[in-house]
Amino acid sequence: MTTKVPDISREVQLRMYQTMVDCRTFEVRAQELFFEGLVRGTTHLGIGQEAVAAGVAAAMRADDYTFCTYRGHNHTLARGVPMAPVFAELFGRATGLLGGKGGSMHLTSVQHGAMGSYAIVGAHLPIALGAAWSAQYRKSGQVAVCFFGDGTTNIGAFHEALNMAAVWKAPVVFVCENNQYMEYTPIRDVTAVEHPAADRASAYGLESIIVDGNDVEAVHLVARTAVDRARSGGGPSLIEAVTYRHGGHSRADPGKYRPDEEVAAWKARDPVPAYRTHLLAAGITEAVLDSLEAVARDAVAAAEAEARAAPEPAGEVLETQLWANGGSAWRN
Amino acid sequence: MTTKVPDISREVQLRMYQTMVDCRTFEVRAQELFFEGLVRGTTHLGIGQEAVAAGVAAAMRADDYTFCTYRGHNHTLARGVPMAPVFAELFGRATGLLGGKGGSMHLTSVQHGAMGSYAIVGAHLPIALGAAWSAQYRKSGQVAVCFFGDGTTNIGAFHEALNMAAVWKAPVVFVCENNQYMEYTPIRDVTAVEHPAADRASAYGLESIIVDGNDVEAVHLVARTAVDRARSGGGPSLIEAVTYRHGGHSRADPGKYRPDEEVAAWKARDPVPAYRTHLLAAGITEAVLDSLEAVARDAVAAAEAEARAAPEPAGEVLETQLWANGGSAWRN
Amino acid sequence: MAELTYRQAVATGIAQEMARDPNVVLIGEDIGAAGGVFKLTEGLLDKFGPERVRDTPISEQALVGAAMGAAMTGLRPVAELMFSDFFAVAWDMVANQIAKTRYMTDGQVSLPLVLRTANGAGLRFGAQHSQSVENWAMAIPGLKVVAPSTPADVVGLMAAAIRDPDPVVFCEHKALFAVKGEVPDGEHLVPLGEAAIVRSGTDCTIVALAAMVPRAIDAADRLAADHGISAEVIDLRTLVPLDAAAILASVTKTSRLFTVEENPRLCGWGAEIVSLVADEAFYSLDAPLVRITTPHIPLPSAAALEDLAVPSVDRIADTVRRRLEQAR
Amino acid sequence: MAELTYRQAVATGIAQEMARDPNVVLIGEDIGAAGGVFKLTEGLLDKFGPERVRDTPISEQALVGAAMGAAMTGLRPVAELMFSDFFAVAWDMVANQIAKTRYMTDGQVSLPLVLRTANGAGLRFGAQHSQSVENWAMAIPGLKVVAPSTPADVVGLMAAAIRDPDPVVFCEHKALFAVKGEVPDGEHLVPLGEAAIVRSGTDCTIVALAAMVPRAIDAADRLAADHGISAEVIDLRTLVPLDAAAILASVTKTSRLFTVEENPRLCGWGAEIVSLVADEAFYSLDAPLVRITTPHIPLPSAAALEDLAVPSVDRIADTVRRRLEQAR
Ligand SMILES: Cc1ncc(C[n+]2csc(CCOP(=O)(O)OP(=O)(O)O)c2C)c(N)n1
Ligand SMILES: Cc1ncc(C[n+]2csc(CCOP(=O)(O)OP(=O)(O)O)c2C)c(N)n1
Ligand SMILES: [Mg+2]
Ligand SMILES: [Mg+2]
Repeated sequence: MTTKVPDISREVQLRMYQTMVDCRTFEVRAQELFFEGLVRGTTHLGIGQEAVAAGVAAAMRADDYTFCTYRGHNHTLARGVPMAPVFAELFGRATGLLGGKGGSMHLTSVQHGAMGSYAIVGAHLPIALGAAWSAQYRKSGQVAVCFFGDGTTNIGAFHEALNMAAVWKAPVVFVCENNQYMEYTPIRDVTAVEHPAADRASAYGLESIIVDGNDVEAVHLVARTAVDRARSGGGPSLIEAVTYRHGGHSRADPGKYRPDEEVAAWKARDPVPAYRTHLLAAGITEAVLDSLEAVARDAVAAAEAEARAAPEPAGEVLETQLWANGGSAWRN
Repeated sequence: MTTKVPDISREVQLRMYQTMVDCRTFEVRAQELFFEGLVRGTTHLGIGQEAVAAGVAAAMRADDYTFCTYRGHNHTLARGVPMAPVFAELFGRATGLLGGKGGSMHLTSVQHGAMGSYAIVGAHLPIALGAAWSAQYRKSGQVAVCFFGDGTTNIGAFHEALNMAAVWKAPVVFVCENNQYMEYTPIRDVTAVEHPAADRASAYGLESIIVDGNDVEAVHLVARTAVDRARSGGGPSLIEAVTYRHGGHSRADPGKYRPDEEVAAWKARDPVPAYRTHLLAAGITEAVLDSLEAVARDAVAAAEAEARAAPEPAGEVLETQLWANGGSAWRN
Repeated sequence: MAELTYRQAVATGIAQEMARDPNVVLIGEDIGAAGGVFKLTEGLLDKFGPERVRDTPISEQALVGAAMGAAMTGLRPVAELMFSDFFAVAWDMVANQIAKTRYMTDGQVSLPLVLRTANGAGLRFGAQHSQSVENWAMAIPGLKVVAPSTPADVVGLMAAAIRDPDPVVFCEHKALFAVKGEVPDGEHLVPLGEAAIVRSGTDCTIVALAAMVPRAIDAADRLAADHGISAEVIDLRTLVPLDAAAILASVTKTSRLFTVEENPRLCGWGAEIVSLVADEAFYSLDAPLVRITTPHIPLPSAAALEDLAVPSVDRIADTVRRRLEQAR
Repeated sequence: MAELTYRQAVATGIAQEMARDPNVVLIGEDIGAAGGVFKLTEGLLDKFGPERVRDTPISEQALVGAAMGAAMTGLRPVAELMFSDFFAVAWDMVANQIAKTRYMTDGQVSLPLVLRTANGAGLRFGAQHSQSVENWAMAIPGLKVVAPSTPADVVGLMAAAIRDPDPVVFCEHKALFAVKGEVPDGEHLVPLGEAAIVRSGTDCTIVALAAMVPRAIDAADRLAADHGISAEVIDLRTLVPLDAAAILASVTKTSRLFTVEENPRLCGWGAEIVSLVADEAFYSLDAPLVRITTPHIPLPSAAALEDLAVPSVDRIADTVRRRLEQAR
């Protein structure tokens, strides 16, 4: 843990902690509900990786853009998207964030700048670049932030997006959450370099940036620099945040392909309690932190109750919203 | 021009010169015949780049594999493919190397290890890796060599192939012919680094290798090292050979998007006369070199005559050779 | 009325819309200074500047993906895929991302973008540079598909495609680039989803698209002159949305349907037309429904073979005559 | 006779061929130690070792391209695309390289390879992990396309696909993984290109594929029980090569055709079947040709919506009954 850096304000520290406990509380419950059969389909949890979403989000402007993956609950909530529609989407309900059409892997809330969760590895890097290009063209001062995993650095779209973003000096920040595994395969077994993102930065004329992804303040400071650089016309950055997912890849995966000691060591570095300890040392009282945790618990409980009460989608919506006219007709 | 390196034998030197004049003579004539309308469709010439194909080919074993692009006349001829069927293919004749089905962009002669010319940028890098994987699995000691251009380094398949080849230690040599332009756009305008291939080598844990692509002996020595490394289990290499195409990208393109001085400077470094001068200085007689050039002229003339005399493909072949049974039936 | 080539019509249509809407931007390979490999975007860089006409690296996934990201954040990008065969390189962006995102987000995201491409055979470029891929796009829910056959339609449909709030795949046919035609003066707009009856007739309906339209018309003229057969020719112009009404009305009148498709046979757009008619107009049919297509093979490069592969005026005329005679 | 699940049948079929031919190698993401995300390759790494069962990075273009390069140089690779939706990421390799190279080289290059993939809906995975893409592959000349509906056919067709000298796209249906069925003992081989009449009938022909087969059979049973309608059900099993003879023979007998397709409507495989029948069996038809498909939309993730999108036993039975009544 870095020692408290003076220029992170109290307000930001508390916001980041709130985000982290919100995400953690939400996902722990989401997993329980998956096993209950209430969350349908699939779910990919970021438990253990919350510091990345929280630290970066706190460095963003309200009108900035976030692009993330199927493992996107944290990044979506971190932008301020309410929990009830997210739960409802996971349950496949009519009040879901996407009306039940997208599911856990595609959480999107344009009004919050959460521009989508993408379920095909690598696809959203070029898309995020496009949003950045648009901001650049419109001179809006917006920045696009794109989250992805270590395994994603080996797919073609990563390479194309990084090169084009660098050439265009696009205001985009690429954040690689290196949790050290693709699905079940260790990233080192399938990657020619040790740091899948950072060791590739120079191939795009970018600086190599590695940060402890379990240290929310370290992440925040790196992100702030990168976001500011992008906003001021300095072009893209590629950040590798080294972290770990406590659970399996998805659904019921127990993650048994990982050595117990490795898992234990990383759980001992759990970013949430670690940041709590850090904030206490920094003089924030138990009472304050307890209240933030209570806020998270209440929010999750209320959101779950609201989503549980929501109806299944009506059959009529099946064929709506393919086209901008609201319908899906392919013929007259 | 490097001074003659003793360990390149006379025999190899003469073979490389023969290859260069064969390629040059063939392509100069091919272009004339394109303007005559005898060569149909399209053609992409490597005039000015012959040293790369010739220097690398001389470092290969007869059973090694070559994969190249639509700009593949030189690489195909360099493997010993006879000129007549190549001309016939360019003319769209029945005796064409591909029976008239493939055309200039797809020259292939499996019996010569010329495993194909690929017309979609980047596609053949993974394919070459696959041939190398096969050789590795079969323990055949074969090496795959894959030629491509500077512009190809910005497409996804390049990235995927380089990483996977490095991880698998596949016996493949990737040769980037940096002629400094994609089609009409300078590579520097669209690439984040100065050396599109060499500056990316480290992203795959590979050594950065740049060679003067107009110096056939320099190319040969670098290629020999890389091919030997691959054959002996040392894994892949990525070579950037800096060169220039004297003409346009394809067909009737005059290449006017390039500054006259730039073109002139490179033509002054034309690899063919340069190597002739070098060999004379190395003590090879005018008479010998003249005879090699005569061989090339006669071969091209004879091949053209043979191809001109060949018939158009018969209609019956249209629906043959889609399947291994020789036919193309999709139904019973 | 000005006479333009199909090639000139492309830049004319784009320029009309770029002048009208500053959010229309162009992106592609060699489209700027070079004006495109087929000179389809010639002059646009000079007219609208490098901010609006952007050259890209050889990175189809990045350029198509960038068009999507720009479209979801306020721009109206027009992205060029130099050859339609290259859609395959960016197919995930097209089929999985662009086509599905509006539906997946229940309408939160709009994607007003156009993917332009040089489509079709005729230039002896071989199997990887000559495909007709309109059926690839038609098979993907969420894509509109346009393929004009005349300079006027190029301008009018380009305008409609760029103004359309949904993703449009716009197929420009290589074999038609040099074709000349009259284009109305002033702003020209042809709505998506309206087929054109380009020749009216009573004995059979021939449905065609793009480069197959002039061939179908020539075949129909020959059938009339040589065999007294009156064929109605429909230029679909857009596959999605499909003018099913025009097709059904024509077949109800003629009782006989032929499709002329440049795509290889299996799952071509004509199969969809046939299945529509075989269901909804079955009782007005009095002869088999016949598809005239490129055989189910890749395209050969030799002139002699390529000409044999793609439906020709001869093949169209002979097939229609023969099948109508058999049906007597 | 052993009872296996469809899931177990995949590994069984592959193992049978790997034991038989040392040139058969496996390549894909997480297929080795992990045994695949759907456990379809479980045990193969232990049985055949890391030289023959290779995990790859997340690099579909590289892994499919590598399979092609290996196939043209003496191996018989079986490459896994974890979800069929990911074909889009490697579509250039599949549609432009693998499918075309033998033809382009006039037969110099043979590509004996199999592209296996988890296809289809039913797991509530949403639009990017639930597609049925057999029609994408059917549209590309040079690809054979297989989609079994039973464990026995998985083993037998897998063996045939791996032994086939041409590229085969092998669709394994997610919704069928848990289905059990008898598989013959010893070596089992089912030739490509032979449809199976899985239920014989006289009033109409229902052509189905993969997960739609058991639904078509249930619907046929219900139609017989509740309405005295005798439906013949054909399991196509392979789309390319297509058993046109079986379809035409059945329709000639029943005079009525229905297709049941999981792919979205436009340019689905059923359109090709309809166009075949509407041409070659026209005179034996006495009712409209009807396609029962997923609507032309991406697949929604909510259970309530996904179940509504894909053809169900109810929809099949109701449609057949209604359309036959109308045709009386
Ligand atoms: C193109 C593509 N290939 C494969 C998959 C299947 N898949 C989903 S997640 C995943 C692992 C991704 O690893 P990483 O990028 O490290 O992200 P993480 O899941 O660790 O957050 C894979 C292979 C996919 N969704 N898309
Ligand atoms: C995927 C793809 N995109 C675009 C093209 C069109 N194209 C053909 S050659 C070429 C330029 C390639 O440049 P480079 O790799 O430097 O090779 P060079 O032509 O200079 O030898 C382009 C863009 C293509 N064939 N494939
Ligand atoms: Mg990971
Ligand atoms: Mg170049």
